[in-house]
Amino acid sequence: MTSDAILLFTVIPLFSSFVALIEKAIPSLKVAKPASLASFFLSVLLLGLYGGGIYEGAVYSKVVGGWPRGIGIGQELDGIAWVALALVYLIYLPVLLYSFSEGGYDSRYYFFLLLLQGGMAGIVLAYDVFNLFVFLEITGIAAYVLIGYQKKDRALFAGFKYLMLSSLGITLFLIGVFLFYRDTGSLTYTELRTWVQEGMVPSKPITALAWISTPFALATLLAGIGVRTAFLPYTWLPDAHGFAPHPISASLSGVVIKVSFLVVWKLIVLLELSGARQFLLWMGSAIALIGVLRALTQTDVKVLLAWHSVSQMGYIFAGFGAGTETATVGALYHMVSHAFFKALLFLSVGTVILFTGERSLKRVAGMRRMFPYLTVLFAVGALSIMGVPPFVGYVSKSLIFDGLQDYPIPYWLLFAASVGTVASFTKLSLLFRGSPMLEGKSTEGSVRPRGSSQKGSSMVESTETTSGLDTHPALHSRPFRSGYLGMSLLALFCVLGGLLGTYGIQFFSTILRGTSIPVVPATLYGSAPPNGSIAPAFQESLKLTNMAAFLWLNGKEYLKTIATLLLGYGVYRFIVSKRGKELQAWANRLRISFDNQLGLLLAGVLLLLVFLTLQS
Amino acid sequence: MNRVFQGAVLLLFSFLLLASVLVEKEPKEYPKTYFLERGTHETGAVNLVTALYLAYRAYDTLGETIVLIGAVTGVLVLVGREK
Amino acid sequence: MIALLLIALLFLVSLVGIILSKNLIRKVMALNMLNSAVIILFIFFGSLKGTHAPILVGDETDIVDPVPQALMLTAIVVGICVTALALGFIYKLYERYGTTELQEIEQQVHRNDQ
Amino acid sequence: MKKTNILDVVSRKLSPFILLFGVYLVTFGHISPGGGFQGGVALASGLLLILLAQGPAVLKRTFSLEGISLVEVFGYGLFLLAGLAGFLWGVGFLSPILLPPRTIFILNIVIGAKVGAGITLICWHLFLEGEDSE
Repeated sequence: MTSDAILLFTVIPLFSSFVALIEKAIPSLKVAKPASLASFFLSVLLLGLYGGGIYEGAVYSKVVGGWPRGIGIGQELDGIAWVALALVYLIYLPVLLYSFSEGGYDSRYYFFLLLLQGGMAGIVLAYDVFNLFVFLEITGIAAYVLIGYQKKDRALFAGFKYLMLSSLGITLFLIGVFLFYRDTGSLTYTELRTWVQEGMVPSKPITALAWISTPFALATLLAGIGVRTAFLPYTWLPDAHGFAPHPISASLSGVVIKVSFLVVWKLIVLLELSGARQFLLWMGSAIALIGVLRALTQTDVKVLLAWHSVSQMGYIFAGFGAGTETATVGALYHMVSHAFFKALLFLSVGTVILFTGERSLKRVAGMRRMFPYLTVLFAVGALSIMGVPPFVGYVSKSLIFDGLQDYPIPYWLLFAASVGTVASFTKLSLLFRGSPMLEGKSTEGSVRPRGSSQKGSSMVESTETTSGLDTHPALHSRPFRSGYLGMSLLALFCVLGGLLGTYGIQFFSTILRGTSIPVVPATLYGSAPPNGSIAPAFQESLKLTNMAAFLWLNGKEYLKTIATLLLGYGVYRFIVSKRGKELQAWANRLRISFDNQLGLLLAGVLLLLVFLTLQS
Repeated sequence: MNRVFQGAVLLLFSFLLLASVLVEKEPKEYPKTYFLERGTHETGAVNLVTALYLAYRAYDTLGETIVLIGAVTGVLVLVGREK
Repeated sequence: MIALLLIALLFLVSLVGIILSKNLIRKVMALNMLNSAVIILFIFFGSLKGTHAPILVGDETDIVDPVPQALMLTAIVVGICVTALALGFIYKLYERYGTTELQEIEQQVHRNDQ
Repeated sequence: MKKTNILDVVSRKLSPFILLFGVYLVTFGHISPGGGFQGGVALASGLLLILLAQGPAVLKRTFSLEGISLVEVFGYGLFLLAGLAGFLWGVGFLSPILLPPRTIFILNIVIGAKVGAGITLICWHLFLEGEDSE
């Protein structure tokens, strides 16, 4: 497969977004929805075409426009980029199907959704620092607008805070690009690699502070992307993902934060920044626990899920930070599994909110009789996030825990986070298993919405106002077929990802060995294209001798899972008790003001700078 | 307490930022020699900056037009009146 | 040397404006200033490398480095778009909360959550 | 704000020349200083001068809101097609297929029209928003 076509990954969604815009300009042409579907199928076809080569460890690199390497913009598709693109499209389809059935979205929504996909594809393929800046901005613009799309006041405020934090981060990224360009005159990653190797070790006795510029540039570069992947100030994520429209919070939590982390991953492996790895290890395990503790105190179901996104990302950072093979494969695997079950959870809980108009656990519970199929979908997602064996969460979490054995403190922090996850999901499951209640009053024997109801029912936009159950307009007058189809797809991925765990591990480990590290030193113009060279971190083949035994016959893992479940249930009992409620009320008063979040961003950059300087 | 934290972080960050940014480094030989020799020949543009952002780095400009149209539609969505 | 001082001043003012100012509009303006400061920095260091504009009219070869100027065109438009969106958000927040002061909006949001 | 006829006279006489200068910047972008972006912004400033000085009614007579958003949408489409054309010719995405000076010239005009339309639309919508809420 030639490397000319890798640009199509970005161009297909962008071209379909142009087609969607035509519908905005000429409303009579209903082309937006077919265009977004066509973009999915074309991209998956392209993904398949490249799949074979990627599996053998081939790396496809190309300069846009056919110019020499150091002059034009380089693009590159390697193993990690392929996995990221696959993840983007596996989550894009359910989100798209859900948006079709939720209704109330016009062609501009599909324009921004396609912009989001194109931007993410561009981020992953970029091999040029400034091009990465442009595509980070495209994904950003699409995300800010989509968060505030339904113009609900909390979503607007969350979108604004995310916009400000992310733009400040991206401007810092631009400062990093400046420092890099000033020293080397080039913008490609290969040049970045040689520059870092010279810059990090202050060889010649230069003036006191001159050596700070390279670590500072790296800190700002990583910070710019770090804001987008929520490891610097993670504080914007709960509001942004909690109050965004349901398909958007699924898409943001599922994919957007992961794709930007894959770029951080690629840069850290490319530049061998062991300091940044340590930072991620410690920041990751701390975030995992903080995320869960904050989630336990939430009553708004979607904000609770958003805090869990923060904590699950902590697992991924810790797994990658540890750097051992099983932890790294576990981190990549957890990225995929978290995308599946978090998107499923957001969509299933979102459907309940859509139909009942209620978001708080205090006002809605026991929906299992009203939404039987939804309860099954939610159960699959909840069991996966809790790491219960047959599901995908168990596979990736056990890999991460196995890789973290020789890091005791992060190990136990993550274990505590798992216990907290179990507790808070037992609490969240009250939404389905508790005694039926809607908006405060109990509703025995309520009307059951039919999944696929009669044709021609009015597509009523469900409003946030609360009204009696039976008179609730939106409740049972909406066909929701494609939404349920999308969610069932995600549930299927969760189950298959778990059962076929051994093949998944084998697949990801071969993919990771194909990561492109240009071992050949690059001159400015004629640098050799990075062939299928092997990442130094995975020189020898992965030594997971018998993966099946490790996964399914591993007594220690089962013991650990049972212990987590029991402890989790204990914590749940405490949370639901009277003292637990006082604690929740007190904890909810802890709020980080927006100015402090901006301060946290700069403090995060400084912390990253300290880790980077300690490394050399 | 908040202001003290923000002020301290701000001060330290600005100090490091200015220390690393405002260092007077001797300018090395940059790709401009390439553009000098072959810029006009390959793209036909005398104005090298236009040659750069429309031929050599046209992908950035494509990305930038997407940002612009995204922002315009975004402002339309957020602020525009429903017709 | 004076140029470096002025750029440093621009950086300081914009960073202080972003974090310490209370009004949302002032924060957005400060973010725009920070963006402009980085752009000016880029072009200033590009101009150290030559004297003439990068337009090859005569047989002039001592030209300024054209790459930063091409990059900064994109960065300027990105800055405009982000500011336009931020002002759109602020307009909607003003319409809903009646103020652009950050503290008041956060208090109203906190009260609504109870 | 009180409308003085100085404003009317100046804006009516000045804006055509600003538009002309913008067109010059766009079309001669690859020869003289200027180019798509600067030309587009000059075009936008010409239009906005009329919008602010005379009000949207006058501007609507010559440039309709829908027309400008059509220009922008198809400007974006044209740029994508220019890129795809390179790909279809087998030369690779966004690589020039015509003789050297032509591709830059066409791309310049597309960018100029698009940036001009884009910035006018942003300011026009923000202006209209103020107009309605008074």
